[in-house]
Amino acid sequence: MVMQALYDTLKQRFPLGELTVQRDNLAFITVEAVRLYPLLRYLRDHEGFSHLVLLTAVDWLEDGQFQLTYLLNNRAKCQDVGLRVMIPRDKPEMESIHDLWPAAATYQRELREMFGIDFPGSPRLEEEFILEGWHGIPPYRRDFDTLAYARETFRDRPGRETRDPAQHMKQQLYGDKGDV
Amino acid sequence: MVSPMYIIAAGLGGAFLLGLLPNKWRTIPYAITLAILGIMAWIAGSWLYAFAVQGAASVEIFTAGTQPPFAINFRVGLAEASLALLTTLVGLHSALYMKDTLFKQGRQAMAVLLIFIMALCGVIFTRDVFNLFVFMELVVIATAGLVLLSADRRALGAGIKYLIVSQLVSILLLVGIIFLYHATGTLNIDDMAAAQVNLLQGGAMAFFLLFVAVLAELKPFPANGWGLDIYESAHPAFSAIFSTATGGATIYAADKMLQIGGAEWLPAATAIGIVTFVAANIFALVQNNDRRLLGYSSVAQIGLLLTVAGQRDILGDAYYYVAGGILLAHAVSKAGLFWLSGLVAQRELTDWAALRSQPVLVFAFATFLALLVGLPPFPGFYAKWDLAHHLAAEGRLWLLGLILFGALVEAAYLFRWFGYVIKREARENGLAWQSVKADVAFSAVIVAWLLAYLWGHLSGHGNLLHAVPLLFALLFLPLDWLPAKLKNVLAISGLLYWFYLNYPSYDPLQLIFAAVMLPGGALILLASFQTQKRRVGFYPAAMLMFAGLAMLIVAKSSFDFFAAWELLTVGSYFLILRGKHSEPHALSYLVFSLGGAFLILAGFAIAAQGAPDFKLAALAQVAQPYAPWVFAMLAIGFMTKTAAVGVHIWLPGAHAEAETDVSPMVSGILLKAGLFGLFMLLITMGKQQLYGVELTYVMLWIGAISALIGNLMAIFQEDAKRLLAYSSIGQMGYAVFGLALMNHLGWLMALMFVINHYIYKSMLFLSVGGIAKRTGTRLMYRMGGLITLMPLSFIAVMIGIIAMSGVPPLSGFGGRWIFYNAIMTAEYRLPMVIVFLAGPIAFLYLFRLIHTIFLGQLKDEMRKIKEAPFWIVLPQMIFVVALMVFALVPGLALRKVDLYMTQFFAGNGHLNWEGLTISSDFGYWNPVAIMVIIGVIFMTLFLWLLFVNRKAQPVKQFNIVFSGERPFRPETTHFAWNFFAPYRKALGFLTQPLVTIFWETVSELLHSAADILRRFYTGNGQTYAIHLLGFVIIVYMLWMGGKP
Amino acid sequence: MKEELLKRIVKTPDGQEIEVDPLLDYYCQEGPTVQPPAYTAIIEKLFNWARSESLWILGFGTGCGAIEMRPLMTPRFDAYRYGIQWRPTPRQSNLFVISGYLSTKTLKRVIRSYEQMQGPKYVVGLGSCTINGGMYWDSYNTIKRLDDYLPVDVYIAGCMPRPEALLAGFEELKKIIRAGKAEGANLYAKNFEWYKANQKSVIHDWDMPDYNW
Amino acid sequence: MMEALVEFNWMRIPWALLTVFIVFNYGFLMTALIQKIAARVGRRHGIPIWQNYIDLIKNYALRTSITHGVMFYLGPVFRLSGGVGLLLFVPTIYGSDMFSNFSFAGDLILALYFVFFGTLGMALGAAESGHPYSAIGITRGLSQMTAAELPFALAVFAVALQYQTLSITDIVAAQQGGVLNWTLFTNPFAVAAAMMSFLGSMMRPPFDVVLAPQEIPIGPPTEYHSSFLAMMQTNRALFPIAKIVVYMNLFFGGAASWPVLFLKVFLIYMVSAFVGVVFPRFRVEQSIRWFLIWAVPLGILAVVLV
Amino acid sequence: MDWIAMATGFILILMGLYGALTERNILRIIVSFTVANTGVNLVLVAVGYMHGRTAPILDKTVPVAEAVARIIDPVPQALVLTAIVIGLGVTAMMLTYAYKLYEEKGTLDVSKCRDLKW
Repeated sequence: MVMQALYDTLKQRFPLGELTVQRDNLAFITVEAVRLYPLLRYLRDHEGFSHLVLLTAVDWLEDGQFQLTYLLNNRAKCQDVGLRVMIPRDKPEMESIHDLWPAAATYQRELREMFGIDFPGSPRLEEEFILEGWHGIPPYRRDFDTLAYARETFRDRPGRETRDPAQHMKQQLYGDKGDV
Repeated sequence: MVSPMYIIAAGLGGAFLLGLLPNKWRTIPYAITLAILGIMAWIAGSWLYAFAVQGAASVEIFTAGTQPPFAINFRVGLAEASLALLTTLVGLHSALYMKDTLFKQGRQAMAVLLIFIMALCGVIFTRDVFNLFVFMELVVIATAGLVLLSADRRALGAGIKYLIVSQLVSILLLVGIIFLYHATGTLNIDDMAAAQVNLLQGGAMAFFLLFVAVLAELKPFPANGWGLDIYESAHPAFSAIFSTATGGATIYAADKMLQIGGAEWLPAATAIGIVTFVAANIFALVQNNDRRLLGYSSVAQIGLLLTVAGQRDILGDAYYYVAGGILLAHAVSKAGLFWLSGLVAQRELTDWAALRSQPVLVFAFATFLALLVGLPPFPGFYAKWDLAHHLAAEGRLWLLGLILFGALVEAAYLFRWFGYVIKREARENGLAWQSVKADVAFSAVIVAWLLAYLWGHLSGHGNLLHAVPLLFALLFLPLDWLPAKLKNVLAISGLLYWFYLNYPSYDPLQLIFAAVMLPGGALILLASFQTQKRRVGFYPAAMLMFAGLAMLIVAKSSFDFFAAWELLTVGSYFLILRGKHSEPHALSYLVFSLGGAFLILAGFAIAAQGAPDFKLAALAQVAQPYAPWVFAMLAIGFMTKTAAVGVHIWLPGAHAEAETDVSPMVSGILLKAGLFGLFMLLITMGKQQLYGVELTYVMLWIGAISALIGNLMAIFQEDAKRLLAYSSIGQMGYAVFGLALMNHLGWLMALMFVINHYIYKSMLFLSVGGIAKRTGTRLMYRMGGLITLMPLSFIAVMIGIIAMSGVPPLSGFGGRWIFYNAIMTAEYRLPMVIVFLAGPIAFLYLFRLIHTIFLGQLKDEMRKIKEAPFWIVLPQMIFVVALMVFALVPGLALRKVDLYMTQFFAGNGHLNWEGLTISSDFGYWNPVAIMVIIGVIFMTLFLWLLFVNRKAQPVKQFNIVFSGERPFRPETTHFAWNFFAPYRKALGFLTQPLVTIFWETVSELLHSAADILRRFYTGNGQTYAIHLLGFVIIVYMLWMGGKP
Repeated sequence: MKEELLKRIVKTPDGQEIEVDPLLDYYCQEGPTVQPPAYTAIIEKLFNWARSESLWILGFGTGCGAIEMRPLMTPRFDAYRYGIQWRPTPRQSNLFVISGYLSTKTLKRVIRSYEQMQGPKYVVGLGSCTINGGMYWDSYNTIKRLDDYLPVDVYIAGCMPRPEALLAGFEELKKIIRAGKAEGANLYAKNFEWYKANQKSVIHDWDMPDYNW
Repeated sequence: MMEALVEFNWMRIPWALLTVFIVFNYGFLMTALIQKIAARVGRRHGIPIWQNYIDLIKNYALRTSITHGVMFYLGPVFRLSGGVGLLLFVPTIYGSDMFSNFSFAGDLILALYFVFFGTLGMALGAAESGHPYSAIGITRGLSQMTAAELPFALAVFAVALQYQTLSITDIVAAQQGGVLNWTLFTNPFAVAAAMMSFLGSMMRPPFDVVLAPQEIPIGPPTEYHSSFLAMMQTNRALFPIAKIVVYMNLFFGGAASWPVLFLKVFLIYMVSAFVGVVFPRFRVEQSIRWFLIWAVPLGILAVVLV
Repeated sequence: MDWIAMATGFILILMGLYGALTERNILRIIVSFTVANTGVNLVLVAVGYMHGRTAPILDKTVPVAEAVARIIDPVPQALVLTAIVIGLGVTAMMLTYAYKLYEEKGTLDVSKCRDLKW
């Protein structure tokens, strides 16, 4: 109910998308990309969501979209609200929020490296973050085939067997009686 | 012999003659003017010759052929003739100088000039008060006329202010004269003096009016705004006359007035004089305009003369010597400076940097400043010496203190100005060169040196210009055109020869100091071979310093000692000033040194108690109430030179900013002068108590705290030379501490520090200087990894720091060993805590020095630099050898002096030098054995390690383990900046610059006070008139209060 | 190439312009050489015994196995009694325990640290990940076979092996050393090109000299 | 010079070597023993008692080594010369001409200042490696030393004043004739101050921020390895004992025979071991303050009361 | 009578001084000083005056022999003459200055000549 109230308050000021209430104190709101920045600022300055918990992305390959999730936390009221923004996959670019939370720059560097999402203006965006000397498509994109990449980059040791873990454990624990 | 009356007559006649000439003529009137002035000067000169050389008695000239009181009489004696000669000569030179202006203004101006000079001579000669009034009014009118010669239109305003005030003065004068006449029935000065005006009905009041009016003409503080305006705006040649001739004549008039007033009025003159002297000097601190500054200085000097005039009761025969010395020094220097100011196009003090384009002018400027400040060998020096002695003998200590304080302030602003000349950027066309003007100015230089000789001749202390070392130093002035290398050879041979010559006459103590100062200096001078070109100004300054040192060591009397002290101070000031950014530091060095020197002067003066020739040995017999004070003053003076804590703030800048080969001289050698002084002091005076506090005990604390603070400050420096400079403070602290222990071994330790500190500090300053030369920086964090590029410098530094840290087997250990033995018998134990703490702190800065420069990471831009120049490295290598030898056989240097010093401590506590072992009452020490044992162990292990690692792979600077990473750049890998950050956290509070803040506050207060108080000169003529009235009233209240 | 490793022109204090090539000027260029054993067999035997009884492990935890090393210092396992101790700097260590999965990024640091150790030096691969990639067999960023990149003396299998397994592995290593067969450093020197080729095939931004002394 | 050579008792050299040999072995065993004791406090088994020898052989057995330059060699050489020199400049066994070694070369002051020889040399050598951690370690070490040396210097001064001599032999002689004659009892303040200083000079907790393996991988010797390290290891066995011998001679009555020496050295060493296992590490400025606040006043008291 | 002259003289001096110190106009200042000078001269004469004596002119009425007893002191009168001459010179000089200042600055206000100060 609390989150609904927050949603209603916000709704009066900003055009918002759908609300998903996860828990009493955790909800996700979908917003358009252009609304995000003022909404974040409002939440930070007026609603007490002073802490950026995380900024992450999901690759909706089939929809041709990246979903960015900005998770904010209100320490005083112990509430979290996540803002979801969908951006097109073919033009992965988003407004930087490093001036609202300096820490956001680090998340943005990571997203840029792992998903290839650009945040123009964010500091040190061009620098390598986790990967060193990575060429090719960003590894967290779902169209990147990590298995193929591993096969062609690293040599397998001959003799490796692969078992289905569930079957294997059954076999280990119950032996032949496993089927009973 | 032509009657002196003809001086007056020639002036008057000449002026009339000029009036008759056609208006358009220029050359002939000018020629006539010069001729008349020449005749006047010649007459005055011939009389002076008669009085001074032939010993003629002074002559009385009676106008109208009758005796006073029925006629006016003139008197011409030695003083009058000299003043007249001064006046006329200044007039003549100024006329030459003003040729252009006089040509433009025509014959009237020349006539006024003649009248002016004539009137001044009249003021000097006349013995009649009313006649004095007449001549003074003539002076006023002529002054007002001549002020108009200036190209500066503001002079008009100055002139009208002057006239307004003069009117007031003349009213006072006339009323005073008539009542004095009424009281005494005569106008003749001598008769009035005989009549004792103070005793007569209304006489005192009448005299007061007359006296105060004459004084007002002297521009006393505060009634002197008008005079300053004239100085600022008038033609410099006129200002030269106005300052010197008018000043001289008027002070002489005041002197005559004092003869009337008698002894009762001397304190008034003294008070007015000293207030003027101090106040004018303080006000001058904040002046930026050169001529106004000279004006303030003139006012101050006349104030000083008035003070001296107030001391005629105690000066006795020396009165004319002292007053004359000060007056002539003032006159010649001020005339010279005003004349020089005409050569400088702009009026800011900094614009005088233009003088640099002509080194001769710089020499002239330096001469004038030295003359004005009263540095040896100029007359002011002798005069100040005598004056101080008389004042001290009569117990006028407050006065002495104020005079010295004023003189210090004066020296501060004058030498700040000199710093501008040497260091500031010269503007384009800053020099309005005219050879005739320069010639005139230079004639003053010649006169200055002649006077220096004359006053030396008359002094009764021996003529400083007969001292061979000083002459040798001065010899480098004319030789300055020679190439530097040649001069260097000459300088080195001079030092060595002088040492060789005097070697037999030194006692062992002197020998150690002499060896450090003379051959030691020669050794450092080897580094000077490295300079190319001519190096103008270096050698006179350096040799002046060495001359002072050479004379200091052998000085027998307090005068010789003090003269040598001043010489070495001045020489080293010029040396230090040569550094690139040393201007403020050289100034603070000079101010502190002169302050210290003045304390020494005062100390000697009090100690002498009027004795004309005071032997240093006689310090031992100074009577009781004075002895501790003398001790304190001398000790503080000497400790200013050793940069003891409290008066140390000049040292870091001065030593760090000096040139590469100058830093070792001023650090390795010059500091020892202070120690020598302390030795001399302690040998003669021993322990003294002041208010129950043992002064050597205070020194003990000062030494210990200096050692701590110096070392502590050193570890936080980023600048290598500053680090070494602070380290010198610490090392000198040790030496002072050793001396203050007042036992045999303490003194021996101080001597050990003298030798050690000379060797390693010179060596370190040279290597750091060489490195700074190659790397273009003195900031240590910008260096690093130079060991392979500059191996010889590295060896020197390494040996130097091992020695300095006191680790066996090098010579620093000897110092520590003696230190421990010395404190075993010390009476006081608490100061040791501080010294014990200071000792290990030295490790910190020494390690920092060698690490951040030579070890660690080599920087990009330093990859190709070469070893320091040969001539800088050579003395370092010699020092390394010397250090080794001294470490092995300290007895070479110390044995004799150890024996020599037994006489001061009843044979207690000396060392036993038998065999190779040196033993004291408490312990023993065998330097050779230590060296051999350590050497053997060291070499064995080293060879073993070399053998084991014979296949070791040499790697480069980034081949270090870096937690799996690699270094980014050498700059970020070199750990050097803020090296001892944790130490700052722990003990940084001890390095609060309290002393610096204190002295800065003092200086700031003086400057602010001057800046606020000078607003009192509003520039309004009527305000000035009110100042004058106020002055009259204040003097009246103070001296006439209660009397009719 | 990283910017700080590019050649650059700098101005010396006396105004010359010189070129600085950081890789050449700041790093030693020599490669590793095969180091022969001591002259006499008996001394070599003594040395091998000493080496085996004094295993100094580089304190460098690469993966989750690092956590298995800590118990070795505790009273329960007390590895010190076997002459095993941890050193914080590769210069003084002679045993490198690759404790678990090794990402290519860490591999670079591991190679550097390994090369900075002084021979003879030993490598122990800890856990399945070092053997064949383990659960990271399909990771784009984790190597599969450690011995492609470094000469490994002993593998300790498991995910994760317990401290006892480590101790057993060390005992195994000691045997190998005493037998004089732990010549990983020489192997590395001998097959230097092969190792380098392998290393460079996975480390795309090679920003160091070929051999890090 | 020549007479000195002739007079010199050449037998001193083998005796000196013997002293070094004995102390070296004792040092190796004792440090191992103390590590073992510390391990037992933590209920561990601890290292084998001969582990130090193995490590030493291992370090010499390393086949490769690198060098950063001449000073890199000199570091360990200075360090070990400092240790050996200190040992030889101090009379080891009281009353024994054999084991008074080279103490004829100088007195207490020589020993006092020779302690710094190794420190300074090591600092130079370590700094040559160009490793910032080395330099940081050295700055910490030197900073801490300035404060730690102060109470010791005061204590030495007090003791020298007490016995009116700077000769170590004489000081030991004055303490003979019963335990109560030891400086420990005749001048307890001095001994207390000196022992506090001793803690600071032993590189053990709480004063081991110099090495601080977690943040500046073991500080000065970061780059040292193989035979360089072996030499420093040797010094780590010799030097503390040499230093303790000085303490023993000054404060604990000296030793008239080797067993007594072994015992006293062990006990004195244990003081720092005891403190070390109990306390965590001080930062540099904390340890400086600690010495100035706790140890220095004791030293001053000692100096004033003597 | 002489005290009246003396008092008048001093009053004139004070008036003159007051004027000189309070007036702004240079011409008025000059006039004030002239007044003060007159006062001074009056004082001079008054000091020299003695009761019942005649002017110090040696003619038939005052024979030389009796002169000392009959005439007043001639010196102050001589002084006054000189003082007047000098006063004239100074006044002339001041007027010249006033003229030049007016030329230069276009004003006679003395408080405007303050470009030199401090």
